Amino acid sequence: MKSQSKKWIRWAQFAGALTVLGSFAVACGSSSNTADTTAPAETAAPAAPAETAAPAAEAIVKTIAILAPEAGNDFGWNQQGVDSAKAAAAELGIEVIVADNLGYGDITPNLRELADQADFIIAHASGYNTAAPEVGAEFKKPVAIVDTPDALKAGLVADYTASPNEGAYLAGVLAAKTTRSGKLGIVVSGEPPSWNSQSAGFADGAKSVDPKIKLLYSIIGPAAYADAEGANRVTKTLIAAGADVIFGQGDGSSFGMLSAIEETPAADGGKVLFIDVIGNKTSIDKGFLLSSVLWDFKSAFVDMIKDVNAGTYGSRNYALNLKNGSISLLKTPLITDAVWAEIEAVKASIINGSLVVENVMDAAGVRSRMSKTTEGK
Amino acid sequence: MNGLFSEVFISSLVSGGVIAGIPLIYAGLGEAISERAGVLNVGLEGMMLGGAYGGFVGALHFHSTWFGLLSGGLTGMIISLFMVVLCVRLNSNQIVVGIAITLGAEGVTALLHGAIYADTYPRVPVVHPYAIPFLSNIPIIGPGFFNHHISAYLAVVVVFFVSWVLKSTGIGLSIKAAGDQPHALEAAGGGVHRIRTISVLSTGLLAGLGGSFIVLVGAGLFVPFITNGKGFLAIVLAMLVRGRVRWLIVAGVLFGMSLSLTTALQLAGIDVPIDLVLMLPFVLIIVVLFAFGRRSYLPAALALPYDREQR
Amino acid sequence: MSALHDETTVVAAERVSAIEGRLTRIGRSMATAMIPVIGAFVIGGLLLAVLGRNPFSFYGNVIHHGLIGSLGRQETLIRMAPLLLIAAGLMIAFPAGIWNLGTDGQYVMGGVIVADLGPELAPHFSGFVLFTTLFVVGFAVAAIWSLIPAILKAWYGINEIISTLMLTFIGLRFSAFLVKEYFYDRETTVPQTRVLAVADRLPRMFSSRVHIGLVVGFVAVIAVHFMMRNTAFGLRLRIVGMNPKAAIHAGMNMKALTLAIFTLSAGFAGLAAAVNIAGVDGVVRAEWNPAVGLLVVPLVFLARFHAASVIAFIAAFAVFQVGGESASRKADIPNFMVLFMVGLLLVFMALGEYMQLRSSRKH
Amino acid sequence: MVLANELTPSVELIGITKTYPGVVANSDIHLTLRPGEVHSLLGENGAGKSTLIGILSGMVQPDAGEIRIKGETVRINSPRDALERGIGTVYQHSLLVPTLTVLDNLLLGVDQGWKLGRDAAKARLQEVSTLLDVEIDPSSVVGDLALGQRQQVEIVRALWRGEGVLILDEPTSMLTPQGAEKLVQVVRRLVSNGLAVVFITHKLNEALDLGDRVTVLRRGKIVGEVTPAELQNRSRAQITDEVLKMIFGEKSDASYAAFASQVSETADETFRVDHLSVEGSGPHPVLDNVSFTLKRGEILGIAGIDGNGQKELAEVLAGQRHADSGEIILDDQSIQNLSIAARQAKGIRYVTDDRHGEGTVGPLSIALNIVLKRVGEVPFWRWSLVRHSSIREFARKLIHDHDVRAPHEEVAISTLSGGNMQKVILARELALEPRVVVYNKPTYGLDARTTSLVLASIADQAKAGVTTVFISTELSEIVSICHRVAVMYRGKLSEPIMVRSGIELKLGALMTGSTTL
Repeated sequence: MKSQSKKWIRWAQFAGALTVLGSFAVACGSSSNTADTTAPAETAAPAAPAETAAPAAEAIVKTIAILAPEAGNDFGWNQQGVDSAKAAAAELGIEVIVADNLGYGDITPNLRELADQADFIIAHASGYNTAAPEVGAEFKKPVAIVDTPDALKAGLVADYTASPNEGAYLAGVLAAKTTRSGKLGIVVSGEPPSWNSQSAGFADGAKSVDPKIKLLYSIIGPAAYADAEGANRVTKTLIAAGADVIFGQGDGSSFGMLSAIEETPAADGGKVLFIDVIGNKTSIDKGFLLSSVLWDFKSAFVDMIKDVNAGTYGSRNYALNLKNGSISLLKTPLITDAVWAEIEAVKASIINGSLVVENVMDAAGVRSRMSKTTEGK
Repeated sequence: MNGLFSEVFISSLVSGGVIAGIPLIYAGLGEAISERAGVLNVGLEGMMLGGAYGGFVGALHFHSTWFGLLSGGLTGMIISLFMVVLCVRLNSNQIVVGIAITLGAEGVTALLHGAIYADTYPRVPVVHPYAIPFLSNIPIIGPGFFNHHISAYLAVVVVFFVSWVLKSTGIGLSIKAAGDQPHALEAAGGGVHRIRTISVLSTGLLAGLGGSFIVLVGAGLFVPFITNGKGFLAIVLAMLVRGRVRWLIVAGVLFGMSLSLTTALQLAGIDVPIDLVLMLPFVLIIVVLFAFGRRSYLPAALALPYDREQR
Repeated sequence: MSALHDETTVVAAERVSAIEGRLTRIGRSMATAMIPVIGAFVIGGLLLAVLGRNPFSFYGNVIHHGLIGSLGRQETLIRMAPLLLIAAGLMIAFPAGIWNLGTDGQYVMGGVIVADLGPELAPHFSGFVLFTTLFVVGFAVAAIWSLIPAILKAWYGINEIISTLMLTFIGLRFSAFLVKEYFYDRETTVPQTRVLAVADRLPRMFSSRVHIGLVVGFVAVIAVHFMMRNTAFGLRLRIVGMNPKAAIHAGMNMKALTLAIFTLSAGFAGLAAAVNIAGVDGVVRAEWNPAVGLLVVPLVFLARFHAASVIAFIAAFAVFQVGGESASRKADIPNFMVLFMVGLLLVFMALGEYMQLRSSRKH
Repeated sequence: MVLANELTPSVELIGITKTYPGVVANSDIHLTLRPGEVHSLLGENGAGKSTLIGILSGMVQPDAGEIRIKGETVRINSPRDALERGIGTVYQHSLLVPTLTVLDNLLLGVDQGWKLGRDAAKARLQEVSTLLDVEIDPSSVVGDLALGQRQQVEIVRALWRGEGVLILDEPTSMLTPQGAEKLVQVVRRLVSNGLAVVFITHKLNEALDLGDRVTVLRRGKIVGEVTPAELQNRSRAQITDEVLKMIFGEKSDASYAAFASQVSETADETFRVDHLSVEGSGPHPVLDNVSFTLKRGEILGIAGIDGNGQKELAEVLAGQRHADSGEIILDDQSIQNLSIAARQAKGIRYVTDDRHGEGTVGPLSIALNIVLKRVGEVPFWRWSLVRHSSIREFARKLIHDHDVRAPHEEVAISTLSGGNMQKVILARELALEPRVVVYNKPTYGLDARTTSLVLASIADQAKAGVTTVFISTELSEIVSICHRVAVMYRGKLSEPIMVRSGIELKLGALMTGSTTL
């Protein structure tokens, strides 16, 4: 008896919830968007060969979309991506849709919605490099992905990869010339390839100035990406170990590094200085920001859109490097003109090819460059 | 000890471990109280995060670490009111409400931070450590353990205080009775709802303090999701010590130390994949659990709502 | 005798009033289902209004994209598949009194092995054989992973809340280790497994993008519901959950049952991962943690382990997630709004459950 | 006594009514408790005694009516109110916190301040336990105490601050005859100090022996009263007869029949227990070399104060507890290594004393509780699928056979009264060919009529050839149905002796260890 009526309530709840949700939806969403009915079934089939999938010639990009895993105002990877996309769109006079904070989970719902709305998709996270081309193929929309140069596909997929190792090399030179203690700290929140590349570049740059320089390298901890507290702790530990310049790579956690540096004097009682990556934290700096390896995606994005319009997209990848100016070192008042001039010289030799900076992507390669605390002084 | 393993470096490792452990001690203590009173507080993470944000705002506004701790504690307490109303008074499912609190707090703090502070990322006032005379002069471990902001020592004091309350006071007896045999408490003239309310509010307060400690002493600023699962860790630690709250000090500091150990191992160049190193703190807990935590005791009425007329 | 007589009259009267009250009951249960939703929408709407956004267009967009528009609705259905499977597992563990809070770890462990195995097997097998193998492997790996807390619980009495939470942390790290050290597709720069080609993914249904994993999810939830209520095994599990001492008294093998509960519950989480990888992702990256399990926990509780309610709640939740992200973007506010709204909804649903209990007590 | 009547009543209940969904628990109750008087409340289970106590002690709020304490109208909103007004209660079911010590349990709720006055409390405990003539270690944890000892603590607690009214809800059910006698003395002393004592029982003799006044409840209503004058002036037999009529209505059949019959000299020995031992963490073993042999159809009574190893013995026999040494033999075969389920299949049945804790699964229906130990077995399950019709049919038959009072077989068992719940358990254990049945306190908490029914059914089974181990703390029951009886004391079982009349005092001495076994 009793259980019977309970069953009723359960199923009625189910039906009720659906009906009311439905009617609510009809009421609110009567301005139905016809675009929703696109995405024909045959696109569900595996990606067609590239040559047939090329978009029609008249496809001119009117709207672009950028998908970023974290907040678009993080003074780092996400902000640089979003700002660059906006700048590129402004330059070309087109629309931009920004989708940030998307995380690293199942990205396909957002990808499909944006693929439906925009003519060109920038999937601004290495974690999106599998899903984005798949959805792009489904919707016959060109997508841009990162850190996956081999995925090139005519009309559909191209990659933009930075060579931040060159910029980091300059940062290493700067750090080595700035340090008083001869010890540099590198704090990272994880070991993705682009950060490995910067860590190694930084190490090589520093050693080019002083081969005996000590490099202290540490990953923050188990919950690293937003772990500002852990970043603060590890940074202080490295300062205690003697580092007076910290090269920090981490999203939310990089703010923890900055605050540790502001709070903690170096072993000699002087300031510890911070070298950031990707973004520009000048506006929130309190006089500790020595520099930053800036990444600017704008020219890459502009080139991509132009190639899409020209029908040549997918025939080449897009590079961020010192040469085209999309990787640069931030000049702050803490850098003396003399040191800056030396750095400019190194930069010139990298650009003209006389100095080649090795690009190391794997963790083992990074670790082999670092000093061990157990080594003698 | 040659090379970079200098005394300063080691005491910094120790000190970092202590600072990482203190929030777990605060929050774990809170959880221990509410579990003792029969309320499984899965919303601890949300209360810590709320406390972290409240502490951040308070410290910025009043330019004072102490006001920050105060407002952080209060924020935690206010969030715990949800638990009080829904779980203690209205007998809702404690797991559901706990997870709801955590999700809600994550959403709200991230929204507010994004709207107000994301352009400036303001840093809270720098904390000034207080070196305990004599103790802080002990070589190597002295500065690591005994040179901290007073709120770190306060955690230890609070643990001893709560331990004393549970053991030697009427309210302590009532808390234990509320978790083990609430009807007996009621029959003896105590109010189960009243005691559970007090306990959950204390949990909110302590979780809030723990959260604000992360921001004020640990990180120096707030970023979204800064607690990073520490609330769940604190729940685990609280269950691990099984009501003997003084062990929380050991558990919290040991866990913090194991985090520092991961840093030390890296700097020592131990060539083990980083993921295995970072697994250490959690494996440690399982090992401790296996070694000491057998037949772990949990209050009989844990997570069960109390209804006076139903037995 | 007369007491018995009185009671039978009462029962008869109840029966009559039950038939009479059926219509009002439907109305009432619809109302109790909707009141929390409306309550949460009102509070969330206030916040939106404070932030200067139009709440009506926000909610309209949520429903429009999440439920009505064909594009979003398909995503909602796709999103439901793994959630339903995780829920199926929890529908076994929770009624049996086992607090499996480690589904996230079990999901990832199952997923990482399936992701490595899929591209390995795809050239040799296809269709039914391939997917069955992947499903079985995903299920089995997660089940084996859960043997750790199961044995700790059954033999040493170690609390499973602690052990399963810890094993989630460990599982996430361990899977990252596996990807980086063993399953790394050396052709990519980012540590991830090889990709299961789109052609080798789960077949899609009704010329839409929704893969058959959704059917697997529905079948699993309904099968578990049926098993818990209609089989001897299900009754044993419920008895263990309601009164473990009575289960011992009745001669049930507690150790075997505990192992069964853990492995089945975790197995479904592993199956969920297998379905999502074979159906959607095709790949697992190092540091991969979709963290879906913890969200399913409150839904399963609120549904009181009833298949219909579980499906309804998960559908509503998926609508909200898929529609909410889109609506946040259109309203130009951070999508943390969705997180906040989910928290609000759960709070109000807990409240609604209380109201429902109280009204059923009155009547 | 005459003087007492002229004083202001300690408590007056006027028109108290309380209804639960479908049940009127108390209807228009008028009751006056006078200082210096023991007021016995009699009634069957379910007559409304517990609700009335609940109302007096503040656990339950009445729907209508008025409570006056010392002439002043009050509301008792919580147990705290009751205690502050001097109403102390010893509940039938233990309401102590098992994880706390005796002393902390006594302090619970009393001492709301910061520092607990443990030393003063120890002194007070000494006082009260001297008064009661019991020995209680203040530092022992309540969970480690036997049920009987726990009840002693509860009595101490009720006296602790029971300045005005003391409510005793079936306080003697777990005491030895000597202990019960002591309680009577204590109660006498208390009333002579001006307390009003409410004594709830379903044992007619106790009510008449101890009470100065007797009130009888039936179906939530007061159906009669025996005044002190009547008690003094009329014959016991007359009063007994009248009160029985009040309790049960017109027909009264509550007296114990002489159940025991002779066991045939030629019956085979079917069940043997050899040197069973279980080590314990305490000073002496839980079971110490327990041996006995039973013939087919024989009933062995095992007497003893709670906590002397009876429960453990029952659990070892049922297979729920592991024995460190010894052997259990059924029909010349050892069943020592068989699982619980396998023993059940061989006809070993265990009627637990813990009806709520392990005997039943509260939220499940009566029908499912009846097949609780047969989950998955044909014909109730086929291909592992439940066959509700078959379970229901079986349940209906047993419910009918055992006279279980329930609306139907699908209601949750937790809604049944203790007596009906016990009948369900008996029905379950005695169905389908029992060979050896172990009963642990099967009549605990049951009213006289149900007790009598249960005992009759145990005796009937034995006549039909079921070998029975009957564990009880009620000597009168043991004497009425057992063939032989042995006493357990500190894990040791005495040599079984034949039951004969007048054996109670000797058993009582054995139970307290004051005579050697």
